[in-house]
Amino acid sequence: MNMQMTSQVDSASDAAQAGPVIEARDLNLVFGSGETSVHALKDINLNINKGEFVSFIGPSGCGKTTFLRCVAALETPTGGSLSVNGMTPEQARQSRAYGYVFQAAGLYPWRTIAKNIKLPLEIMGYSRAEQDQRVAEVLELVELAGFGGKFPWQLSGGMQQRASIARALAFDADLLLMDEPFGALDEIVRDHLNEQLLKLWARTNKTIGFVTHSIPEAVYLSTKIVVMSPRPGRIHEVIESTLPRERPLDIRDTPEFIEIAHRVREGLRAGHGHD
Amino acid sequence: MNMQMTSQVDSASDAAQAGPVIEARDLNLVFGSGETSVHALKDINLNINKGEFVSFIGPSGCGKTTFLRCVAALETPTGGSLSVNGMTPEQARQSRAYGYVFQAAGLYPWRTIAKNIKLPLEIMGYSRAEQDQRVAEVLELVELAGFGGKFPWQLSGGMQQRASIARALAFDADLLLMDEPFGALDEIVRDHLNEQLLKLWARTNKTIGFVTHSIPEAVYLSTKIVVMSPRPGRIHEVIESTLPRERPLDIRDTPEFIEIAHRVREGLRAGHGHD
Amino acid sequence: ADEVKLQLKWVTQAQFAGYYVALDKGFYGEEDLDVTILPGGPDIAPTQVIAGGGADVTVEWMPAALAAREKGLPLVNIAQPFKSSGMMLTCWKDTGISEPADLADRTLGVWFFGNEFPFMSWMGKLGISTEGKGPEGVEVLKQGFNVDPLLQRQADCISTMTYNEYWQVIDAGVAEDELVTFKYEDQGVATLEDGLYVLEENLEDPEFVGKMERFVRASMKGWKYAEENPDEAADIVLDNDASGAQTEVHQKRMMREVAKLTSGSNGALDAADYERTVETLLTGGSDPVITKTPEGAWTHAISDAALN
Amino acid sequence: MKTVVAVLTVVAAIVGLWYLACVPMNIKGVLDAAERAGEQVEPATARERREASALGLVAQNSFAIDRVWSVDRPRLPAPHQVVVELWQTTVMKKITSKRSLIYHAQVTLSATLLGFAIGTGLGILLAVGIVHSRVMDMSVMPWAIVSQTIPIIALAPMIIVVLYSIGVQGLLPKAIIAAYLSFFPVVVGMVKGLRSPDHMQLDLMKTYFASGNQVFWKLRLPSSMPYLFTSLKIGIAASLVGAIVGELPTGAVAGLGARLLAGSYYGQTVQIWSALFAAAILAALLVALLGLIERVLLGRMGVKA
Amino acid sequence: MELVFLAFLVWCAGWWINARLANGPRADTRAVGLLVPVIFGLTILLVWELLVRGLDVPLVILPAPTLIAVRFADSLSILWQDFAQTILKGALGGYVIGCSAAFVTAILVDRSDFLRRGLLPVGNFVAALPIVGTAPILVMWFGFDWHSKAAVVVVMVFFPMLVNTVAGLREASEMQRDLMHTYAASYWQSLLKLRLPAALPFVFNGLKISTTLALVGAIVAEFFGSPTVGMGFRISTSVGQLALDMVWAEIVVAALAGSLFYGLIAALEKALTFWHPSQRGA
Ligand SMILES: Nc1ncnc2c1ncn2[C@@H]1O[C@H](COP(=O)(O)OP(=O)(O)OP(=O)(O)O)[C@@H](O)[C@H]1O
Ligand SMILES: Nc1ncnc2c1ncn2[C@@H]1O[C@H](COP(=O)(O)OP(=O)(O)OP(=O)(O)O)[C@@H](O)[C@H]1O
Ligand SMILES: Cc1ncc(C[n+]2csc(CCO)c2C)c(N)n1
Ligand SMILES: [Mg+2]
Ligand SMILES: [Mg+2]
Repeated sequence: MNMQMTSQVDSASDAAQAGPVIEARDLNLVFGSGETSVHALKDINLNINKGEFVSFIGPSGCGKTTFLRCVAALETPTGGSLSVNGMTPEQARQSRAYGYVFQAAGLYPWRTIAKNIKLPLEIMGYSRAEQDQRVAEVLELVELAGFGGKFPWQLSGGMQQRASIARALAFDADLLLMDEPFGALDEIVRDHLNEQLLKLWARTNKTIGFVTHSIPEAVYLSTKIVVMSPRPGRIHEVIESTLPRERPLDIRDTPEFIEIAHRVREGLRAGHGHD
Repeated sequence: MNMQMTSQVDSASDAAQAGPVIEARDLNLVFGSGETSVHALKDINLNINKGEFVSFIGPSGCGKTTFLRCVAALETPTGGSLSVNGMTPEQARQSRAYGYVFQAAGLYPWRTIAKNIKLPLEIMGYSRAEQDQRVAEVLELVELAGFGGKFPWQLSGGMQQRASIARALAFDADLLLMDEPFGALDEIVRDHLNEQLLKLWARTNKTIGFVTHSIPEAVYLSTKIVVMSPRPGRIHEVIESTLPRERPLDIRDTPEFIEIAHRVREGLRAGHGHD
Repeated sequence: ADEVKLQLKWVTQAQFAGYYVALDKGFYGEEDLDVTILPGGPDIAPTQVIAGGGADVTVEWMPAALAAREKGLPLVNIAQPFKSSGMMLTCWKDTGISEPADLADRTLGVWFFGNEFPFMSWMGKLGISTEGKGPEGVEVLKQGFNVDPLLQRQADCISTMTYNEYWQVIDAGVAEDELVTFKYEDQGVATLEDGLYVLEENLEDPEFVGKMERFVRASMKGWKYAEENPDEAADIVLDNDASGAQTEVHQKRMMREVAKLTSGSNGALDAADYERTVETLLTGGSDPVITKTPEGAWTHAISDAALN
Repeated sequence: MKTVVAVLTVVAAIVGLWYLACVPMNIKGVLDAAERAGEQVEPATARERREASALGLVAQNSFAIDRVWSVDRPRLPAPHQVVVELWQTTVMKKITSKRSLIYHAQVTLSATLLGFAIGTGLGILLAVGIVHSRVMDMSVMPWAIVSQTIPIIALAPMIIVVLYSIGVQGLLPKAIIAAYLSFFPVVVGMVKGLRSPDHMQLDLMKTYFASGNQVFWKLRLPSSMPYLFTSLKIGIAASLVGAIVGELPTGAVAGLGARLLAGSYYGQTVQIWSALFAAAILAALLVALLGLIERVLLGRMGVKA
Repeated sequence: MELVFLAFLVWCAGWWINARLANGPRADTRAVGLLVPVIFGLTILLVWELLVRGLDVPLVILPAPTLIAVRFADSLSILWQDFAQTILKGALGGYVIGCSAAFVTAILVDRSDFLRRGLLPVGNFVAALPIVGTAPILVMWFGFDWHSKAAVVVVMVFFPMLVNTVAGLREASEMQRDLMHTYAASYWQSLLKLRLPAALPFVFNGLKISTTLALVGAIVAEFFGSPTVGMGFRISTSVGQLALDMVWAEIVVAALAGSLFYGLIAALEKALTFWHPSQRGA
């Protein structure tokens, strides 16, 4: 995907050349105060470099979502430092440096698929012609060409989720933040979307932050797996994947894959008790 | 679990000795008519014997739920024959021959856990004393002893799901139908519940029909895996598990497990395109 | 005791003092009657109540009663405690109105709900159309419950009763010489007000007739007592007012004004007054209130028996 | 707490605006009175003032401004006048006095509550019928909507007369009008509530082979409670309006409606306003009471409010 | 007495036909959906007619439907004038002013959490002011013509509309708002593209409630003073003249106009919120 970038995004990606895309130093975030306060993120140190695919995995409440939201400037850390493309997260947000994909597709039911994808483009002030062109391109990319005129509720869950990814891709952010994007889908559709996401990532060389609950999914997709543990939310372990970048689906039956999955599972188990 | 049975259920289980618990012959079900009709089940032939743990897996819309609902007499087949414990499904329903567990826990928020479990007992007219005794027993069984007085929303998702299983166990049906009971839970909680479900099955010798989207879950739990394919909904393949009945969690890293999982995945892929 | 239900035309006030006095002083009890007085109010049509059997006898104005009779509800006047009419039109003097002819091209407030008939007849007689403003017509407003339209100068004139609304205008701080009034009596278009009416069919029942004889006798005793003791009568009215809205000053003044209207009557309907009322209503311009001379709309049988 | 501060601020703002509004609203009356008292006003006659704009009059006669808040029969009474009247007709009067607003409120309240009980009962019955019978659903529901487009106040006198004619008098006629206004929100809310259990919950009951009665008592009714309370709150306010409306054609003898009417009849604006506020306060109290019952009941049922 | 018995028979027959239709195979078609309430309405009319005749109910208490129909047909021009005065001027005028004012206020209020907290309880309080008290005051302020009726309607519809719109503007989910935030969308962009569309179902709820309120408000306000035209005027005057057939003819007009008005808004809702689950289900 080789679309033209707005000048803002240009400067953002220049900055990325200089250092890591995401850099967290002693990041802390405490919700509330007093008795009922929740230490959602504690002393997080993490670098994510350009072109990496980083998965966050961990039990419910360990702060995966919170970390991603900090990066997106939807949450303000209470301590430490966090930079995105060398800027503060807030600056990065205002320069529209990232696309964010939520767990549920969250398409607007009153807009068609095409109009949903156009939404960020309208807001960012792209011209009509460019809007149409980009919509066509990303619909192609997520294999939804021909469905632009449908309403979200006329599509299956998997197709909706692909549309929501297309929406995040439509403007050229180099960073893609995805919070359990496939959580609501069944395994087979999920496999397929995983495959497509990998291809997309290979083609566009985007940096991706990806939250998931599924060990196979994390292992299959990532170059780096961040295993987190709850109460307080910490990074338990960072596992670098030894798998090649080229990954057919049945790589999942290889011993290497199983070995990494095993390590992730062990990490998860060590990090928490159940419930 | 060795509870006393009502006379109705007694006769039902007598019948079970004679033949398979569930027996489907050329079962067909078409929803609607004309242009918009959906062939949800086509020529299903299947025997499930007493004490088996049968998983149904397949892409969305392949008729897994529909089949389970036919067994439960919540749906009426349009062709072929189906018997449950040697009776028609409707008779089986009226003799309360099975417990049904839905995807979401579906506990009533205005009843405590104990009262939720009592619900079927009240409806079936058990005595107060017996109700209390059974509630205590099944709470123990699903490791929720002590939580009877809590309201559902005071419990975690996993605990809620266990309570809903307890509810289906409270009256002594020999057949348990479960439609994606763990679909909404995260992987680690799910692992744990899978383990417990297996133990429970081993102890009570119930027959279980289980719908899932997860290949590892199906392989880990089942003695028999029914792979289905959609449009029209058919049985693509029935895979008998060679795993022993005793299954620790890390059986999932054994080559035998992986081999079966691979076969299931292949079956799924062969059976359908995506979406 | 025999039960009698009396439906009033309006809320509890000195306008109906005679009945409350008769009740309070035990005049009804002396006649072995158990009388229930049902106050009226806006949107309560006494004719409709009596038609529905909710009351045995009702206080009503004759135009409304005759109109109802023509509509097929045979009401009969059995007594007429009010001799003269208290209706008038009250206008701001500074609008330049000084005689009826000046009313043309003005905005006038009128009571409806069956009380519009005298006004319509009067306008008919004057040859003034009520269809809208113009050299030959007036704009008519359906006046609400109070005298605000005049005070707020939304209307040049409004309908008032000598005993009630007129004094409310005065109480609002307006001086009498700021106003011009036209009494219907003076304009020769007076119609009979506040008579007692019953259903014709009931008069065939001797027992009912007997009851009514006693009722009229006691009521008139009440009226005459009220005329002689206006302050006491007003106090009795105040005691019976459940809304607690009436004031002593206003009711005492009202009682004195009402006494002026009732003093001329011993309770029997004066046939001449009746003829004049019918005459007025029949000649009411293009759209008269009644179209033919009514038959049997009154009887002396009861008042004669009661009062002699 | 935050809410209290916010509400107080808004109320303060409204009261401020209200005081301001009194100036143009009442200036003409004040000037008329001043003229009658022989003072020099500009323009000099009521006739001329009638055409003048209120703000212009204020500018020309600034000496009279402070009188607009103490007019006897104001077009718009000042807030403190209403408060004083409320105080004097509630706290300062014996409850049994006919001049006590509490006495009148209690008269209205009894009709309101009776009507509310009838309306709610009827509404629930209708809703149960509608949910259980397709015929009821298809034939009654559209007419229930139409019934609300009929101006009940127009019908009220006739209803009262018809009831009179069959010998029903006293509280009941008013209550019936109150019931007419309150049944509709209850029907709508209750139908929604009884239909709120999803397919899964109904199917669960089927797998238990539960009878229709059991489904109703154990599933539909409990699920409908939150909906019921929402509509009860609307219903009781409607019921109060109905009771007040019903008081007009029943001879307007007592009750807040009678107070409103009498106030209007005698041009006692302050009395109208205080009766009006008494009615709104009564409504607020009733709604708050229902809210309390809801919290306790649903809390005991375990449903988070 | 036979007529009363006949009325009972008609009732049973009507119910039986409807039961057949509603539980029959075509129950879900549009035609049956319309037919069943119509049959129900006709049954009621017939029963009414038969009872009134059978029991000799006086005309001045309750006229028979046929009489009302005759009166209706004979008085079309008066009914039309009244309709124009009360509905077209009073009700519609007040409805448009009240609803749009409430809508704009809601958008302003929504910007400030503080205002919303403060205004809504006060709004609910004001909405509880009974119309019989406000109407005379507004007639005093705004005169006898339709302006005061419109003012009554404004007062009646303002708060239901405000409360609904404010609730609707909060309807957009946290996630949808966050999405707008990640786009660094401006206030107006997120209002126009997210919160207003999401609020539409609530807005329409308010609009629908307001239709009946507007009608009833305009008619009732005329009881407290009016020119000599208008539905409320005609109703109260006709009661006084015992012309009950005219009263009912006006009520028929009110019911027709109300149902039409409601139906219009409901149709508009269907067209604009077709995407909402409540509309899709139907
Ligand atoms: N706005 C908030 N206010 C207070 N506490 C919060 C808030 N958001 C999250 N938390 C708490 O912070 C902790 C981390 O939450 P977070 O949503 O990041 O977890 P997660 O890892 O995404 O979990 P899940 O897998 O369930 O999505 C949790 O304990 C949560 O309850
Ligand atoms: N009540 C119904 N009316 C019409 N079609 C139906 C109905 N229920 C199910 N279907 C259709 O029947 C087919 C099978 O549905 P079913 O729910 O059994 O699938 P499933 O395998 O359980 O899918 P999922 O994994 O999504 O739960 C689907 O195409 C579905 O759309
Ligand atoms: C709506 C309404 N209708 C009629 C009258 C007239 N009215 C009937 S009896 C009576 C005597 C009271 O002083 C009066 C004036 C009114 N005032 N308000
Ligand atoms: Mg999360
Ligand atoms: Mg399913």
